[in-house]
Amino acid sequence: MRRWINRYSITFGLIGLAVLGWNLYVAAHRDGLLTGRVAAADGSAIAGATVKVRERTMVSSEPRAEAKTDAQGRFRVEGLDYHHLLVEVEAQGFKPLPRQSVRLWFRGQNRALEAPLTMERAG
Amino acid sequence: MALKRVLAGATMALAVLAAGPVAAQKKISVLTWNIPVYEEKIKGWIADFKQIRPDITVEWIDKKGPELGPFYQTQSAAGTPPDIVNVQGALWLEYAANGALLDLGPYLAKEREVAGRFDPNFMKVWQFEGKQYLLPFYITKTLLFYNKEMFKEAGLSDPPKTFDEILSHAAKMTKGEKSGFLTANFDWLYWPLFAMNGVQLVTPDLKKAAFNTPAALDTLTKLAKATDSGAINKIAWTGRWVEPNGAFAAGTVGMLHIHAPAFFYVRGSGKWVNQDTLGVAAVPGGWSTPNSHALFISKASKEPDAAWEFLKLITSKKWAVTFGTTLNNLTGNIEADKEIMAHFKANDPLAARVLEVQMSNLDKITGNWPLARDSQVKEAFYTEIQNAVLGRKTPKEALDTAERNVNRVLSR
Amino acid sequence: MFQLIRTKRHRELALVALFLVPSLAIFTLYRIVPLFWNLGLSFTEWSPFKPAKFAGLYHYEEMLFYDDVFWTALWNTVVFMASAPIAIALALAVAMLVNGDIRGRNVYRAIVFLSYPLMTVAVGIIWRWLFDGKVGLINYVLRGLGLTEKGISFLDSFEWAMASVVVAAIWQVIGFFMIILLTGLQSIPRNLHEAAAIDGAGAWQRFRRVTLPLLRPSIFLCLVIGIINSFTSFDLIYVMTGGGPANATELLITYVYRAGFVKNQFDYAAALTVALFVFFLGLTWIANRASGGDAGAVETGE
Amino acid sequence: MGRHPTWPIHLALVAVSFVMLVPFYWVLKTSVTGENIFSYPPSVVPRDVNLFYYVDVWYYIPFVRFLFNSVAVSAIAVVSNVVFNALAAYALTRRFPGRKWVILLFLSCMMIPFQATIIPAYLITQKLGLLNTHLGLALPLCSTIVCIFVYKASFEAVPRSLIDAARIDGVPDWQIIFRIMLPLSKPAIATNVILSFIWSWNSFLWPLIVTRDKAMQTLPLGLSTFLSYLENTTGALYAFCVMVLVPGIVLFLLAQREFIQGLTSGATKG
Repeated sequence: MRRWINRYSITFGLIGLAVLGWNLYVAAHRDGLLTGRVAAADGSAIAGATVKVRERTMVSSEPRAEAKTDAQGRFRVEGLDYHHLLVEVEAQGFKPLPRQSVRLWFRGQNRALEAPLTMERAG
Repeated sequence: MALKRVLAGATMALAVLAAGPVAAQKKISVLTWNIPVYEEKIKGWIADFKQIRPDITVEWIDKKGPELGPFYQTQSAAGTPPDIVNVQGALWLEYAANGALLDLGPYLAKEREVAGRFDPNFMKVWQFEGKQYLLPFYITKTLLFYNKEMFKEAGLSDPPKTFDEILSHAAKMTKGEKSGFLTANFDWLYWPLFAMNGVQLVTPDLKKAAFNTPAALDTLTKLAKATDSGAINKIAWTGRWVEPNGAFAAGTVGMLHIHAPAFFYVRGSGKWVNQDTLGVAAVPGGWSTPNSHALFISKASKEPDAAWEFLKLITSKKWAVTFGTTLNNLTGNIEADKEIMAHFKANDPLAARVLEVQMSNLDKITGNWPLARDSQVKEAFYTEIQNAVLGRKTPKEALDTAERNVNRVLSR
Repeated sequence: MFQLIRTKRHRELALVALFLVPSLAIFTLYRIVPLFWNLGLSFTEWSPFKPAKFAGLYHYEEMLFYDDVFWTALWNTVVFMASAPIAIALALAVAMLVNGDIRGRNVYRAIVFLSYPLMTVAVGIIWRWLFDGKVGLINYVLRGLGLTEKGISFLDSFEWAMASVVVAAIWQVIGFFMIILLTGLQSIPRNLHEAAAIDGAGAWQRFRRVTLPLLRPSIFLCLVIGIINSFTSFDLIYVMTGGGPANATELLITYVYRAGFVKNQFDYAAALTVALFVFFLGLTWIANRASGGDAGAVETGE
Repeated sequence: MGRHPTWPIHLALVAVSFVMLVPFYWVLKTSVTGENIFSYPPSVVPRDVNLFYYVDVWYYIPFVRFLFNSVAVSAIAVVSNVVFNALAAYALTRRFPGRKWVILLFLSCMMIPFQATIIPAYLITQKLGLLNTHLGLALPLCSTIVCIFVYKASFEAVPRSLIDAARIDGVPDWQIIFRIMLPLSKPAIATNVILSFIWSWNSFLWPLIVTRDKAMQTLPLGLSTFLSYLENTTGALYAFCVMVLVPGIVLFLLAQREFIQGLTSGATKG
């Protein structure tokens, strides 16, 4: 048995384990879920804002999904099978939010945006 | 023991060896020129084509510019060229002269509607010995971009009207790291600089060189002097694509003479580029060299009719508009170009301005002589021009050598 | 008895032939047949689309009298191959340093060798940016030291382009040369050094009289690999300068590719290949003659 | 050797190591910051580090498929190199008529650069029906002339008495090679493995011409995706370089002792 434990088997064994662990994690967290909250500068929720999600490819970006925020300003989008998202928000009486880049570790990773997307009131 | 481990690894690899391509049923292949980003829409082509000809499977291959030539050459030598190929500039001339391309004349004659789709000025660009070999895919030609801020700094306002004004404007803007003028130098893109001085490359019968004239000598001497003084950035003569665009995007070059797609590269990496800082104009005299992309069908194609169907589909109004609005280009399809211009006027006025200038002076297209050995004439001519402008030969000596070499290629 | 010997002799000959077949087959298929194919092609006017037409010496005439890029490429190839001795000298210096019994010498040896298993295309990209005129690291250091005020765009200048490509090629091959020379150094018996030291030979005499002669086979192996490397540096030049600026870094090998694939002239590229082959054959014959016939590891004598 | 102070040697070696390691650091730094190549001055310390360019590379090209193709081609090339070169070298140590001509043939083949014979080589591969296959990609690299002569030198160094004894015992020739000759010339094997691995792992032009569809491409060809002029893909380009360099370096660090020890335990004697 000792003969088989050497640098090669240890290294490739560890790599194999890491890959296995990673795939398990991926399988468990891959519904393409994106959730977050849209708020005004003073923190109050903005209901009915339209949140547009685009997929950023190597050279261009394609519109992929849209959602409206609920009464508490929260939105939820599903089925996003992409690894680099661009999020835009438009709401009545507010300046449109410039594109925010959301980077994921793998396609379809579930992501809850911690910081609320704050929008300034239109002038 | 090292040997045993290596042997074990290899036998495993050999076992899993992919078998040669299995003989698929009827198939056509499409080779495109460096548009990997367009993959989604190309899948749309294939899906639409499935409805028309469900019996044909379509293989899509995309190659970068420098790799497409070699790939097509080797595939043709092996007798399996791709059926439909998208080429740029004058690369097709050699293939047409050697009889590798299918004459689209009969197909166009049969279907007037398809023939009527395209802008005749551009269709002319792809005729050789009276036969129509290609259809336009997307059209570009050269024009002049200029940095309005550098113009203001040098006390200039509107773009140059004559050749001398190009050089005087450039001289005014040259100091320190900044230089005044840059041009692309591949595929005859620099030729308008000579055309505006009345220089002809070859005699109308394409048999003899006709450029060794006092006008050409004067132009070349002025270009050499301007390059020596730094007014023309040396990259104009040694760079290819990334270098000139990179320098202009860095905001250190006053004017850039190149074809329209450069606009999207420059805007991509040039933070300073917006509607009031980037000027777009035609070159003095409105001269321009086309560097358009077009599509041909290989004569050795086993499914010419299916290939023609696919070609019609790609150049249809629906797909032409999609292409134009996605990759920001005009397509030579008259109806589609109207819609694309409208789209850009609404969403991207600066891009609309670029495309507008590109559609002007269609009667002043130059730099695209139907020469059977275009790439050899190009090499023979440009190598000497480069020597002259970089001060390695006197302009007279360069023009004489160029004339000798060009005549040798033409007389072959 | 005679019958037995003859069949045994025949059996051995058959075996020898059998052992040679795989290698010979590969070289015939991928080197010899293509060379003769090119030789034939260089006398015709050919394109992949139509049958060839006899053209006599047209291509050779064009190459020798009309095409000065050919002579530039030939000169550049000689200059590039001259970099092999420089690489060997540097590698020998590092090998001598590493050969001393100092702590951590295995670490140093690994670091220097790390550059060899790299993909030439990746090395080309790294060095293309290090040499960049505006943002490259080398210019950043030069400006820091105040040597230049405006960055030198190495890969665009006629003087520096070839030197930059040579530096990148040396950087990649120095690790492997060091290993070969290290094996040569360590195979020199200790007592030879002691004997020379006792005779009062200083470090330099010991190097010249003991180390260098015994290292000749390793040095010759490095030279051969250096020459072959000037073929494989096609990728390095293709990525770094593309033969530019204005053919300043065009080697014969990159010019053959450009003539064949960029200028669509396979017949002219074939003539260039023949010229390339004759040039290298002559070079090896001279090298063989110069090193007294026993060309180190590559012996031809009985 | 202890008498001489060792610090000058260390100083020189640290300088050499610095020159060798700076490019690696530079690539690694750029692959995590994706600095725009037009930004100046180049920052030595990486700013806003993120590993997402590696994610981009993973999805922009089928990295695992390319890695598998490269490994398969290199494996075939290395194994056939070791076997074919040993057989040919052994044959060259035997006496037979025309031996000198075969050696001259091999030497002259060394002078024909493979890149210069692409079209005929491609046509031959096509006639063999090996286009777009791993074997087709590896075949031209399956034997290397330099390695044949490296083997020949080390085979000739094996004491003749050993071979004669084996032959008297009736040991067949091919067993002599693999049982006696090869185990005694480990350095030749190590050199052969390194050279054939690196030349097959690095080959760029041949796969470019022979592979037709993306699924058969090798790692170097993946690079051209990132040399696109449409967008500034510097971060992804350097992340790709790192991902391409790592397998070669890991392999070398793991097998370093075998490589070096193999090479030093019996040099390539003249």
